[in-house]
Amino acid sequence: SSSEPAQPTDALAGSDQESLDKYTTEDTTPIEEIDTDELDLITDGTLRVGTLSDAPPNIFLEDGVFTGYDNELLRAVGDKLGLEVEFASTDFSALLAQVQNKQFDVGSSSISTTEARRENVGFTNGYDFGYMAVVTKDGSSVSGFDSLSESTRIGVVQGTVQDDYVTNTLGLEPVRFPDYNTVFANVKNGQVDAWVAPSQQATGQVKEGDGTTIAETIINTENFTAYAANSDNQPLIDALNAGLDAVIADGTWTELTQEWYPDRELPSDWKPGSKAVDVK
Amino acid sequence: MDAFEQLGKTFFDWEAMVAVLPDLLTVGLPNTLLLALASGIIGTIAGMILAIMGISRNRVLRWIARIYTDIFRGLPAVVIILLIGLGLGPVLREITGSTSPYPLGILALSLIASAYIGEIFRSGIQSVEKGQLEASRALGFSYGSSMQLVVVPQGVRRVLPALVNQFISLIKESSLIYFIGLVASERELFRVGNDAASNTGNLSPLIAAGVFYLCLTIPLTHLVNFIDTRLRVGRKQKPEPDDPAAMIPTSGGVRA
Amino acid sequence: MDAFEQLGKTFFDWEAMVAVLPDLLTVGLPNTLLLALASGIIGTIAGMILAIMGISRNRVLRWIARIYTDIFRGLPAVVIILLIGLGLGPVLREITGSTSPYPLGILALSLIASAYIGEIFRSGIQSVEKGQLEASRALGFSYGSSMQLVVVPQGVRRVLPALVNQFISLIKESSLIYFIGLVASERELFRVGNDAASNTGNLSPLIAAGVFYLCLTIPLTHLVNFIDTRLRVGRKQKPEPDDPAAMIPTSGGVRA
Amino acid sequence: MKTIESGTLTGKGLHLSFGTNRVLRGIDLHVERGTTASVIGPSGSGKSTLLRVLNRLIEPDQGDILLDGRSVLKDNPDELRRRIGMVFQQFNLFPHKTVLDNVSLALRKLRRMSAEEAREKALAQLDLVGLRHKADARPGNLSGGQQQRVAIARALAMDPEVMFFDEATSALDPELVKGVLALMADLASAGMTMVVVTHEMGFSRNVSDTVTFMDGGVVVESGPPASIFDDPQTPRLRSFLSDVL
Amino acid sequence: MKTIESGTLTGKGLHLSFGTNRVLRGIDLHVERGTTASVIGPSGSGKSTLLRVLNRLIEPDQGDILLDGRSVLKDNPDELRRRIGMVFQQFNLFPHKTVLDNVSLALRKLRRMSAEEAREKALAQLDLVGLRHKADARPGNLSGGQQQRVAIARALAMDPEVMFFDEATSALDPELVKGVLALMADLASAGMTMVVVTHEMGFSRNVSDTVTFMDGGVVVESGPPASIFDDPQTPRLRSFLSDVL
Ligand SMILES: Nc1ncnc2c1ncn2[C@@H]1O[C@H](COP(=O)(O)OP(=O)(O)OP(=O)(O)O)[C@@H](O)[C@H]1O
Ligand SMILES: Nc1ncnc2c1ncn2[C@@H]1O[C@H](COP(=O)(O)OP(=O)(O)OP(=O)(O)O)[C@@H](O)[C@H]1O
Ligand SMILES: [Mg+2]
Ligand SMILES: [Mg+2]
Repeated sequence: SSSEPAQPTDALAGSDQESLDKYTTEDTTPIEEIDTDELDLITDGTLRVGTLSDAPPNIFLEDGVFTGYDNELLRAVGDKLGLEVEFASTDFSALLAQVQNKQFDVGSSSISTTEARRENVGFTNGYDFGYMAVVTKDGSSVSGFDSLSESTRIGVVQGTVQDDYVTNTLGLEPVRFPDYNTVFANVKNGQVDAWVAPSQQATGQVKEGDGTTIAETIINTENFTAYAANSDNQPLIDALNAGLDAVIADGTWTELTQEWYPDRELPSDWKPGSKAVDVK
Repeated sequence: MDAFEQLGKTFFDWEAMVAVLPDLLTVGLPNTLLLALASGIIGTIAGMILAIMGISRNRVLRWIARIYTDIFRGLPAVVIILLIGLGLGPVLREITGSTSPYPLGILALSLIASAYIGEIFRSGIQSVEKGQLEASRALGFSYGSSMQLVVVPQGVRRVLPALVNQFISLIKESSLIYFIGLVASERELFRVGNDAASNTGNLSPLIAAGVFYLCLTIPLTHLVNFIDTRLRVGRKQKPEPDDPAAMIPTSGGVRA
Repeated sequence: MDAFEQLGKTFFDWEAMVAVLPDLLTVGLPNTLLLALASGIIGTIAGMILAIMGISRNRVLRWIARIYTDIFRGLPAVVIILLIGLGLGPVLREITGSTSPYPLGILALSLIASAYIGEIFRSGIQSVEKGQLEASRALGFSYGSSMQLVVVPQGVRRVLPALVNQFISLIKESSLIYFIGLVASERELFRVGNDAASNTGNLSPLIAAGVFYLCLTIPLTHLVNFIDTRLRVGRKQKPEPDDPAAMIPTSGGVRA
Repeated sequence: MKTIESGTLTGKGLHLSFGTNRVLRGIDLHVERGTTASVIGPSGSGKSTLLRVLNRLIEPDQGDILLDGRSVLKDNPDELRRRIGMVFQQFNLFPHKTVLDNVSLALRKLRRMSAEEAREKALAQLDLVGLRHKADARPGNLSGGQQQRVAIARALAMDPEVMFFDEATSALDPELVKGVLALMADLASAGMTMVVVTHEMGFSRNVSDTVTFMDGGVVVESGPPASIFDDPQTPRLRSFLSDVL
Repeated sequence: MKTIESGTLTGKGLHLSFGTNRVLRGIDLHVERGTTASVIGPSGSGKSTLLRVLNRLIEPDQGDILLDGRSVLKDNPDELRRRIGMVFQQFNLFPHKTVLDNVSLALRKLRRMSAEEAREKALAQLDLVGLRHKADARPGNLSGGQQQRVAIARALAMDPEVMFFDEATSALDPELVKGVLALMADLASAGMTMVVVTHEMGFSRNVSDTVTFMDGGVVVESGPPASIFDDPQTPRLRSFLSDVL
C-alpha cells in the first residue's frame, strides 16, 4: 500500500477515523433480526474460527483452549448471536485465503484491515486499534518511537499491525520474524535493536531482570483491526457487526478491554463497532 | 545476565521443558506418529504405483509419472499442503461432513511422499539384474507376472534404507500440516513446542520437542544403517560341510 | 462467486502473480540461489570431512561423526536454525559487527546439509569395490593415500545423483532461515511469496514462488536422472577393431 | 535318467540388429529331436543372442523358428518359452525365494498345480540333480555348482521339449565344473534336445552331435564334432581353436 | 624380455585366522630367486589369503616372511609392498584414470618421478605388454585381456623383486586367456621371481618350477610339477586333480 510515510515523531498522524475509515458501517441490523440459519456457516449453529496459536495476548492457546483478547471478544459476539464458537489454528499467511475459501467462517488474528486485504476478503467493523510498544535492551540508544531510524534494526512479526505500522506509517524497513518468541529472543541477544510489539505482548514478555525494557508505548488507530469473513457472505458480516455492536453497547467490550489491556486508554478519536453504537 | 547465561535460559530452561512435557506426550507425539504413519503407508502404496508407471513400457504412463513426480518433488511442501487443504477441503466436507484437517493433511503429505518413494522404488527395481527378468520370462512368465513375482520384490528389499529415510523426513515434515488449521488436540510435536514457546517467550519447549524428534529419528537412522549393512554384507553364510565351495566369501561369489 | 471460481482467484490470480514477479526475480531468486549455493558448497566440504571421519579406523572419530549426523539429521531444521541464529548471532556480531542473518543462516543450512551429505559420501565410498583399495595398497600406497587417490574419487562420482537431490532439498529448505529474521531485501523466494500472500490474503503469490522453485528443481531432477542413467549404463564403449572382445556389452563384462 | 520325450528345433535365416549393430545376419540352425547341438565362437559373436531369439526373448527381425516342423512365430511367446527350458551363465536363481520355491514357482503359477503337487514335482526334480536336501536353503547359501544344478532343475520341472544352456559353467569355480557338465551329458543321453553354447571344447567334442561355429553374427562352419575340431575349413575357426585349445 | 633382477621369498609357519575361521594353519613356502612357484587348491583353501599375508596386506598372526633371507616383518609394510607386484583376478584397474595414469600413478607419487619421467617409463612398460596405443583409453573401454595386461604393466612399472598373480586369467573370456598366460610365461623366463595362484593346470605344469597344493589352510603337497601332477601322494590332491583335469 502507498500511504504517505508520516514523520516518525508523529505516531498518531493521520489516525483520523472520519477520513481514513470509509468502511465502518453507519449502523447495524438489530440483533433480534439476525437469522442464524441464513449465515451459510460451515456447520449450522457453529462459527468455525481460524486463528493463531502463538501470538499472545491477542490470540493464543492456553491449557488446550484458544483464548486471548480477540478470541474472547469473538466468543462474546458468538454468545450474543447464539452461536457456538470453535477455534482452529493456522498460519497467518494462509488464514485470509482459508476464510475466503470457506475453510473457516471467521478469521480472528488482530488482522489489520488494509486496502490490499480488502480486495480479497471481507471484514467486520473494527474492534481494536494499534497499541504498541518499543521494546529494547536495557541501556539501548533507542528511547522510543522517535528514535527509530533507517539505521535501527527494528524487529516485527511479519504481517501484523506493527509490521504495517513500521513499514507503511513510519516508512522504515523492519526485520520480519515469523513469531513473537523468535523476535523477543532476538531482542534479548541483541540481534535486533528494537522490537515494535503489541503493547500487551510487551508487558507480558518483558520481565524484571531479563535485560529488556519497554521504552515507549503509543496508540495507532490507522487500519483498525477487525474479524475477517468471506466477502460474499454479507449476512455473516452483518451478523458479526450486529453482535459486535451488541457487546459494545452492553459493556462487554469495555470490560474485556480493561481486563486484557489494563493501562490502556481509549483514544478520543476512535471507537469500535458501527458509527451508531455508543461505547459503554 | 551475560549473553551466555541468557542463551542457556532461552534454550535450556528445565521448568519450561517439564511444563510442556505432558502436552508433548499426550497430544504431540500420538499426532505426529499418526500423521507420519498414515501418510507413510499411503505414500508407499501410491509410490509403488508411480514406480510401476515410471518403468512401464507405455510412454503415456511414464510421462504421467514423470510430471507428477517433478511437481510434487519440486514444489515446496507448504504450497502443496495449502493447495490440497483449500482445494479439496470443501469437497471433503461436502461428502463426509467432517472438518478435521487430518484427512487432507495426510493426503497432502502422502502425495509428496509418494513422489519421493516412487523414485526410490523405481531406482530399486531398475537395479535388479536384467538376468532376473530374463530368467523369469524364459520360464514362460509374462512381463507383468515377472515384474510382480520376481523383479519388484527384489527391488523393494534393496531400497528399505532409503524408505526408512523417507519416513524420517515424513516425521519432520508432518509439522507443516498446521497450515491447514488445527484445533488444540490436533497439534503435533512441533506445534505443541512452538505454542508453548510463544506463551512463555522462551524457546526451551521447542528444544524439548526437538528431543522427542530425536527419540523417533535416531533409532530409525540406526535401523537404516543396520539394514544397509546387512544388505551389503548379505545374510551370514552357513559353512557347508559337503561342499567346500560354499565357503567362498560373498564378495568373491558370482554376482551378475 | 462459486467455490470453484473463488479457488481460482485465490490461487491463480494473474494480477497478484504479476505484481509479485519483480520481487521474486530481483530479490527472492538471487537470495535463494545464494543461500543454496553457499550452504551447498560448505555442506559438501564438511560432509566430506564427516564421511572420512565416519569410515576412519579411529573409533573416536567415527563416534563423533555418528553423533553429529544423528543430531543434525534428527532435529527439525527450524530448531537448528534457531539455535544457531540465536546462539551464535551475538558472537558473530562481536567479531564482525555484522547483523546480517545470512552468515548464520548459511552456517545452519550447511550444518544440516553436511550431515546428509556426509552419509551420502560415506555410502558412496563404502560402495567402491574392496579390490580398488587392495590394488592401491598392493602398489605400496598407504591407507590414507589410497583413500585419497583411488577410493574417494570413485565413491564421490557414484553419489552425484544423491548430491544433486540434496541440493534440491537445500533450495527448498533455504526458506526456513526467515526464522532468524529478514529485512525485505534479504527475503528468499518463499518468503517473498509468503509475505505477499499475508499482505493481500491471496495465495497466488505463493504459487508464483512455487513456479520459480519448479524452474530450479525440475532441470536439476532431470540432471540427476541423466547422470544416474549414464553412471548405470556406463560410458558408451567404442568398438575396438583390433580386438573383438572389446565388443562385450558392459553388462556382460567383468565387474567385481 | 529316464528317456525324455523331446522335439525338433529349427531356426531359418534369422536376422537381428540392435540399432545399427547387426548381431545376427542370417543364421540357420537345425537340431534333430533328441540330439545336442553345441554352439561355439568368440565373445560377441552373437551366441547368446541366438538363443534369446530362438525362444523369442527377443523377436527376430527376419527369419522363422520351427518346433517339430511348425512355425511358432505366431504363437504366444510366453507359451513357446514354457516349451523351452533355459539355463544361464549367472544361474539367475531368484535370490528371495528358497530353492524349492525357485523350482515350484512356475509349476504353481503357470501349470496351476496345487501347492502340494508342485512341491512333490519340484522335490523329485531336485532329487534328480542331487539337491533335495537343499530344498529349504536360499540360493545365496549354495555354491555356484549347486546353484547351477538348481537352475537346471527349475528349467526341467516345466517338462520342456528343448533345453538351452548359455555358458552354463563359465561362472563356476574349476573344481565345480565337472559336476554340471556331467549332469548335462546325462540329460543329452536321456534324449533331451539341447542347444549348448559353451567354451568347454571337451564337452562340445564328446557330448554334442553337431557343432556350430559362429563369428560376427554368421555361422562360419557347422558339422559333426570330428570335422569341426580335427578338420577346420576356415582360417577363422582355425585361429579360434588355436586360442582356446 | 630382458633378464630381470629379482629376489628370493620365504614364508615360514604362517598362521592367520579371521575370527574363529583358521584360514592359514602353518604355511611354509620358499621361492628361489628367478623361479616361479604355482599354488593350486580348491576354492576357499586359503590361496588368496596366503598371497595377501606374504605382502602384508593382512598381517600374519604368527610366522615370518623373508625377502632375500632377511625378515621383513619389522619393515614399513608399504615399503615391502613396493618390492612385490600383485595382479588380481578382477584386474582392479582404477576406472577413473586413463591406462597411462594407472601405470604411472605409483611412479609419480611413490617414486617421486617427474611427470615426464613417469610417462616415459609407463609408456615403455605398456609397450612391453603391447598396449602403448591404448595409453589414453579408460580401462572400461578395454577388453578383459587388455585390462589384465595393463594391470601387469602397472605392477611391473615399480620394478618389483617378486610378482604375485592371483587367478589372473579366471575372469577372462576363453579366447583371451592365452595372451595373458603367454605374457606371464615370458616374465618367468626373463628371470622374475613369481608366485602364481592359478586354476590353469597347463601353466602350472609347463611354466612353474614348483607346485604347492593347498587345502583347508595347509600345504598338502609341494614339489616339482612332474611329481605333483603325475604322482600325487595324497587322496586329497588326487581327488582335486581328477576334478579339474
Ligand atoms: N541388449 C542388447 N542391446 C544392444 N546390444 C546388444 C545387446 N545384447 C547383446 N548386444 C550386442 O550383440 C553382440 C553379440 O552379443 P552376444 O551376447 O550375443 O555375444 P556372445 O557370443 O554371447 O558373447 P559372449 O561369449 O561374450 O557371451 C555384441 O556386440 C553385443 O554388444
Ligand atoms: N576378509 C575376510 N574376512 C573373513 N574371512 C575371509 C576374508 N577373506 C577370506 N576369508 C575366508 O578365508 C577362507 C579362504 O579364503 P581365500 O579367498 O584365501 O580362498 P582361495 O583359496 O583364494 O579361494 P578361491 O579359489 O575361491 O579364490 C575362506 O573361508 C573365506 O571365507
Ligand atoms: Mg553370451
Ligand atoms: Mg582366491
